[in-house]
Amino acid sequence: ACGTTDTGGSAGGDEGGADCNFKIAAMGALSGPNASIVVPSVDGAQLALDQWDGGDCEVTLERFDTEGDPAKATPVATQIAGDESFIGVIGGAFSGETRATKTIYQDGGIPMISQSATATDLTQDDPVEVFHRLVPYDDYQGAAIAKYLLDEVGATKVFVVDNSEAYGEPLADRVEETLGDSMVARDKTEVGQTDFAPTISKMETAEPDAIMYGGYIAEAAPLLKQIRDAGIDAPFIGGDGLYGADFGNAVGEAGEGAVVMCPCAPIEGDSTFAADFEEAYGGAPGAYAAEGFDAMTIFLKALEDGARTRAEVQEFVSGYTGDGLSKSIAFDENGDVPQDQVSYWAYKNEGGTLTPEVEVKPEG
Amino acid sequence: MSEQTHAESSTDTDVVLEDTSNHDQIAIETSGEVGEVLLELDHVTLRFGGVVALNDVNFQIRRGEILGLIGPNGAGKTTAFNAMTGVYTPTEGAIRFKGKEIAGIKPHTINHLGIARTFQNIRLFPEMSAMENVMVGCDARHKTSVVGVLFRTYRVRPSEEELPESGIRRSLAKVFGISRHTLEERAGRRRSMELLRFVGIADRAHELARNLPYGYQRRLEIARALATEPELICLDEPAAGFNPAEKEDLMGLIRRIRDLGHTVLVIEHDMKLVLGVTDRIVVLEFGQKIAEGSPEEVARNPKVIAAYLGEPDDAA
Amino acid sequence: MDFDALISGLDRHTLDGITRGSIYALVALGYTMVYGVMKLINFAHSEVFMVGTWTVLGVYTVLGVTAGAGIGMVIAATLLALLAAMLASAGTALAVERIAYRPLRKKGAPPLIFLITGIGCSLVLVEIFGQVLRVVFGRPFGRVTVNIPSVLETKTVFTIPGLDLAVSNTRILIIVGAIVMMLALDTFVNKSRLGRGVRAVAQDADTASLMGVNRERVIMLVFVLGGAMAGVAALLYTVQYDITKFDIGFIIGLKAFTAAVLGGIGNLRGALVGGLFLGIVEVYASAIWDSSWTNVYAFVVLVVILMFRPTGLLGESLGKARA
Amino acid sequence: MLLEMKDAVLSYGKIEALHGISVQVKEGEVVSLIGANGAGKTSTMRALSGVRGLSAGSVTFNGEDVTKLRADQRLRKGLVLCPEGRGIFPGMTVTENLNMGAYTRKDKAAIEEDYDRVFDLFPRLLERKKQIAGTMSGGEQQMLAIGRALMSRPKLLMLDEPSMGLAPMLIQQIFDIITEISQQGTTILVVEQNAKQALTRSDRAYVLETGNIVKTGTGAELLDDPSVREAYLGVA
Amino acid sequence: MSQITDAYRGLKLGERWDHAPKPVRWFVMLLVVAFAFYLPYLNILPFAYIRTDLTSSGSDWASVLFLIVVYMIVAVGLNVVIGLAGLLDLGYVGFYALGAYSIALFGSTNSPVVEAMQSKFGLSEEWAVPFVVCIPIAITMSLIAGVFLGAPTLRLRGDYLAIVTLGFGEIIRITARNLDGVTNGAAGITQVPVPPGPESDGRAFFNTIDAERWYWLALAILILIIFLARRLENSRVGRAWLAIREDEDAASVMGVAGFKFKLWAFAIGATLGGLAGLLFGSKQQYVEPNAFMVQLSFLFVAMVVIGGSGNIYGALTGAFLLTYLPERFRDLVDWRPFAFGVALVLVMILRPQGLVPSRRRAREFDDRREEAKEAAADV
Ligand SMILES: Nc1ncnc2c1ncn2[C@@H]1O[C@H](COP(=O)(O)OP(=O)(O)OP(=O)(O)O)[C@@H](O)[C@H]1O
Ligand SMILES: Nc1ncnc2c1ncn2[C@@H]1O[C@H](COP(=O)(O)OP(=O)(O)OP(=O)(O)O)[C@@H](O)[C@H]1O
Ligand SMILES: CC(C)C[C@H](N)C(=O)O
Ligand SMILES: [Mg+2]
Ligand SMILES: [Mg+2]
Repeated sequence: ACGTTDTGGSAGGDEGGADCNFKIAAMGALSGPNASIVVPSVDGAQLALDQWDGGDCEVTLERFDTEGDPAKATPVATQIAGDESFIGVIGGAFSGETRATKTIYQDGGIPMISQSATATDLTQDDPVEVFHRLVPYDDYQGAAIAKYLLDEVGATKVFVVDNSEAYGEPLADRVEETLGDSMVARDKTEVGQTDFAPTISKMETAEPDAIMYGGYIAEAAPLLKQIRDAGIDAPFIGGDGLYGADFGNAVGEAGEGAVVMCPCAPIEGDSTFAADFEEAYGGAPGAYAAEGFDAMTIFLKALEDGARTRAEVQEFVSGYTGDGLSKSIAFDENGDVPQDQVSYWAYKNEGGTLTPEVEVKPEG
Repeated sequence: MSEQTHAESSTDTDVVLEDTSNHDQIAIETSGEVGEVLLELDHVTLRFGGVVALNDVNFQIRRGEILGLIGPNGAGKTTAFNAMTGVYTPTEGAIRFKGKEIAGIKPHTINHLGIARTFQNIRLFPEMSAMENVMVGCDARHKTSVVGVLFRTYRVRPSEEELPESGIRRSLAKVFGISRHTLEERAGRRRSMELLRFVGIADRAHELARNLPYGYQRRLEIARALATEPELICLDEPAAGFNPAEKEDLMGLIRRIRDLGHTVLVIEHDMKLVLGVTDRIVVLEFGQKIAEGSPEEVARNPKVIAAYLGEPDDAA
Repeated sequence: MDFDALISGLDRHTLDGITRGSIYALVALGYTMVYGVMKLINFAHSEVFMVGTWTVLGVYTVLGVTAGAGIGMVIAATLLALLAAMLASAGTALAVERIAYRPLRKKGAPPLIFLITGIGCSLVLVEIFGQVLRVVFGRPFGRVTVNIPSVLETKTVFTIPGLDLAVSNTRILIIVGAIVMMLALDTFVNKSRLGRGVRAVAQDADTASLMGVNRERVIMLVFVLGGAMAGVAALLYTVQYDITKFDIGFIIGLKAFTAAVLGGIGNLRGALVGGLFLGIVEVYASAIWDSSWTNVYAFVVLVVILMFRPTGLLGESLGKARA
Repeated sequence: MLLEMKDAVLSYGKIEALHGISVQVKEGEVVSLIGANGAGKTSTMRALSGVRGLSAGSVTFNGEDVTKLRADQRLRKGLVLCPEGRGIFPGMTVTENLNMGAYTRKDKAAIEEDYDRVFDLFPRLLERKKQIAGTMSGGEQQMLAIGRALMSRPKLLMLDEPSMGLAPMLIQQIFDIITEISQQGTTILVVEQNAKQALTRSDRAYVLETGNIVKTGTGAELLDDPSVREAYLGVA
Repeated sequence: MSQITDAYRGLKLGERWDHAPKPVRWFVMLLVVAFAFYLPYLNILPFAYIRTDLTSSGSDWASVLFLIVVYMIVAVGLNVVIGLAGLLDLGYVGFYALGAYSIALFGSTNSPVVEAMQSKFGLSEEWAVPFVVCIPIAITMSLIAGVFLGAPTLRLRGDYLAIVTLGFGEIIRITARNLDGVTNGAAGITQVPVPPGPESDGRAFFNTIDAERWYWLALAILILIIFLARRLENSRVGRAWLAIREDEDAASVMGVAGFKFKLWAFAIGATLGGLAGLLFGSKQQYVEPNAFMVQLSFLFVAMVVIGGSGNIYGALTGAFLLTYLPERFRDLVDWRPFAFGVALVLVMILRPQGLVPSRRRAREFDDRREEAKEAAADV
């Protein structure tokens, strides 16, 4: 609601007077079961802000919890878009909420940089001007997983399972596409499912030499356990939906050796970023922390560059080039980073932690 | 519940059993001749698994009479009611109402054809007021359904007495008519109140049915059944739980019901009442008709005495 | 669509279905008993089950047992976990009854109020494990999936000759366990005096009290028994699936309730039949199509069955008074 | 004094149904309670049996204050009500219903005897042992309710309109039964509309009018009382 | 004069309202409505504290108001089904989803259905069914769904119906998720059309930012709906529902066509649910299956019950509180669901008749409470 919410203290009061007093919003699942794949990235952004010497500028990061739910994200987005003191958005973290809110941000003319929303259609099917992201889209991730399966595992009979969701299903579709004849069977499951007996018995019939799962941790853990319980020991690989510390915890011993693909390069344990992050948040940087850091950095650079309005910031972001922590960044007209800039890493679950195994470069 | 917000409620207080109602408003129009066959059970058999509740039963009810249906416990009297009102479908045989076959028809349709009843185990709408219970009965004859209620679409030209008194509304009503819903609602309220008076429980019209004493509940059931303007009304043990004085009153009530134009079928175990009020009696035993005739004939029938009445010392 | 997959693996799918269904059935008992007596859907029952699974985890953690422990230890730990889960679940059920339902009963609240209160309780219990305990104790509590050590390792005990169907120890435990518990409960309710009291209260609480039945005791008993059955289900569940989660009860609860209705709510044997039936239908459907359509088929089957048998497969055990 | 109710007040919400009535029943007596519709007879029975609590007054049974006891606790002490409108368990069979009557009893052999006694009294019940009670005719249900009450071997049996819905022959029989069990040593309190029968058979009676006791005396006295005759016996 | 005030003092608020002269009642109602329209601009302290955008990370006040009104429409509809007709519907979200999906499927250029129509009839890529045409489509679709679901299942009693309706809600959601070729599956449909209106600042009149316009639109619709729904209660129809709720068999024998009236209740409920879904989808301009989980159905039922089922104003209150409070207390972050659960239980225990029960229900409840209390006085 433009012009209606500028009193009652909503905008922190004094934005009219000060020259460079802005807010940046981070929107994502900050609570709920998926928080562990989102919170580190927002922490990363906060770290970038804390380390910034803004001179005259005073910038704050406001966190908006959407629980990753598109329906809950829209009022949040309307609020952000309607409050002129916000000049940028970090997020959405998930593809679904991003899809639901990007028109709102477009209407509000406020630039967004997503640290982790990977669904292909966000930029490829109906791109909006304000949307940018620091991660490659899932067409590549699917290809990367397929490539890993073919080259590293040498699989010829892959069993592909997905969770029927906006993220897992297209990812699995893409894997299937790239694998071609090397896929033996495909099955679909549901979010919230815990008994995978029908899928397992299909696996027993198919006798795959590798298994791919498109989905999130909650279902991956019981699925993998039941696979191992049934005595199937084919290698298991999933996408970035499993890229969180919780995966190892949940799956236990059965998860030993499971592989997680992520469009995120490993952060060296002895890098300054890792050290700073550790100091600030008491743990190694988690999922997409570097991307969150980079997103914030771009916004801050825009302010340094003299951008003071949303339009100026938007212009700056779209034209931005520079090296980030995660990759070297330049957005194309759809808001994507050049796909040759990205690399995928296969992480292997060893004793509960994900350790980088090998880099995979998919062909587009 | 002492809230008497509605105007009608406080009109009569102590006159309970006396009929102060306006009979013009509650009498029904009947379409046939007194004495013609109104309802006919034609070789009706009804079985529940092994139990034969009705076994080849034949009898007729004639318009304008008060027919008694008696018999030992479990003889099949209530079952006959259930078959006549659509609750059960006979296994064999036909039931004809005004010449039309009604076996197997839904209860509410049968009600619309003109049969209403009361229940042996009282079945009122316990959380509705007495008045509302009767209104539900009146609604059976009303036409307005959801669309009419929502949009007041169906409008009728009001008669002089239906027109509002005051100026603007009166002229508006003259031009646009009054919705059928409004008129029906008004008529229903008036009629319900009259009926409550008629059965003698108007003093507690706005109380929830569940809070009424047993006797009131019985009478309320009768009022509710009458509200549906039935040509045939079936009373299942209306005097159960009444003391002799009350039974006496009930007899009067039953006669007055007939005088309104209804035909009455009554199940009752109280012989004094049955003999005193009915024109004719049908006796069932073990699902079979064992006798039929005038009260005097039946009372003298040895079969009936053996099966039902017992030694004729003090049956009341 | 792949009917061949169903036919060729019919034995296997049936076994899977029975396994899944046994757990539904055990949980369904809790719904059915409470419903039978109080005409109320105890929405918090799914969480009674959830508490049971956490209790199993707790016992294993305290005992320090892990996969590969000695046979004696395994048996002891499993029995102890069973007992603890039954106690904890029964306790939770009783607590819900006492804290939430009882005050409502005293005030004579209508059934829908119980329903919403149940939903509230369910949310509270879920959040106790998802949030409150996490804040107090940290992991493993929280809104994530948690690993439970597979103390009882899955081993094939025998292979059904001719069918080439391997039957594992865990399956035997689940199926036999569920059926034994069911039979015990059924016998108790139908044969014992207290059981008769339960049925009497179910049909007419006032008259039951005139027969000397203590209504409050019966209600407590029903919650405790239903809870204990959910506890058994919880143990069997963890034996088979080795995980738990703060909101794990939701879907199982929903399915169990469906099973109870399918079998005829208020009817104990109905819960067993409904549970097994639902489990088998689900697994068959997933075999023919895939698991993403499972619920659609399950509910369609439910509707079709209720069309022909409006009070479930076995009907309500409480007869209806007639006109 | 086996049962004594003192100054009992019972209300339903805002309606007061009993305005402080006192009733006494001595061991071995047959006492009846008569009165018009809504006089409060059923309310009195409810209060005595404990289905309803009193807002004032007390109930003592067998010398013990039972005012604060629940219905099931009173039953265990031998105070048994056969409620108005039957109140059978509609989903149970005839046998199971009878069984419920013996719910608190442990004496297996005696229970078996009582079965036979009830079936003797009501052969219809024996015929229909397996029938679901809810599907029985009104009168059959009434027999079942009485039979079931007998199964609890009460010290004091309270019957609320036991003859309601029964055929004339059976009414006779019911009253014979009342006399018989009274002779066997059970004390009886009965509410009846069939005032003539009730008064004839009872030692003492109370007349209730709108929540107050207006008359009391022996059965014979009240039978002769002109006002009672007019109001309750239908004889002017 | 003093006599009048004396007479007033003894009365409860509701009764006072009944006794107030008609002009007074009209005036008060007008004020309430005017205030409701003014709400998005409410900025006068301390009243402005009710706004949801005061705290950091708060959400847009007008958007929240819009959502509240949409849920109020839902609650009014569900109140007809649950509160008046006494049918427990645990799958109401299905109708809500249908409303949202119908407008998306026919009105969005992104929808496979529209794409199929485009190619079949050789229409331009910009073409889609116009918004105004989508409304009757959405309403008809939900109405048909209501009848379609109701016709075979309404014969079921009580809780059997509950589980079947719950299943219906799930079937709608899962079908929407799985039928990729028709609904875009889990990805959902974007570019859902908005009501037509003059453009300003290069944006459509009904755009995603100016939420107060949506709020006013929804509010106007809500007021109309309340006006109509009120008519049902004290009518032949309302009585029929009540009678069915009390004793269906007896009602039938008294001439109440039970099935017909139940079906009507379902159809009315379905239509209102669909309408609410339509507003929601259109405002979001995006529809996806996950927005329609079963839990939402429970929330809807909770709204009706918490407010006091059977009373429109109760349902409105319930919808308001259950939507508003979680938004107002966003600061609680991780504690929100817990707080919500505790609040739900507490409210029910403390006020089991609902917050604003209908007078009938309040009376019923008083009686029952007396009964329960007295029977248990001795424990
Ligand atoms: N649904 C049913 N299932 C089985 N038996 C039934 C059913 N309904 C009635 N019966 C049996 O049919 C017989 C006739 O019952 P009905 O209720 O018609 O008797 P009645 O003549 O009304 O007796 P009463 O005077 O005691 O009310 C009874 O023996 C009863 O047990
Ligand atoms: N559950 C109830 N709630 C409210 N009022 C009640 C309730 N039950 C009875 N009453 C009222 O209490 C008074 C006494 O009723 P009660 O049933 O004791 O009378 P009764 O003498 O048994 O009459 P009947 O001969 O009709 O059985 C009546 O005015 C009745 O309306
Ligand atoms: C945080 C990530 C797991 C999010 C995921 N890539 C998505 O698009 O939904
Ligand atoms: Mg009968
Ligand atoms: Mg009485």
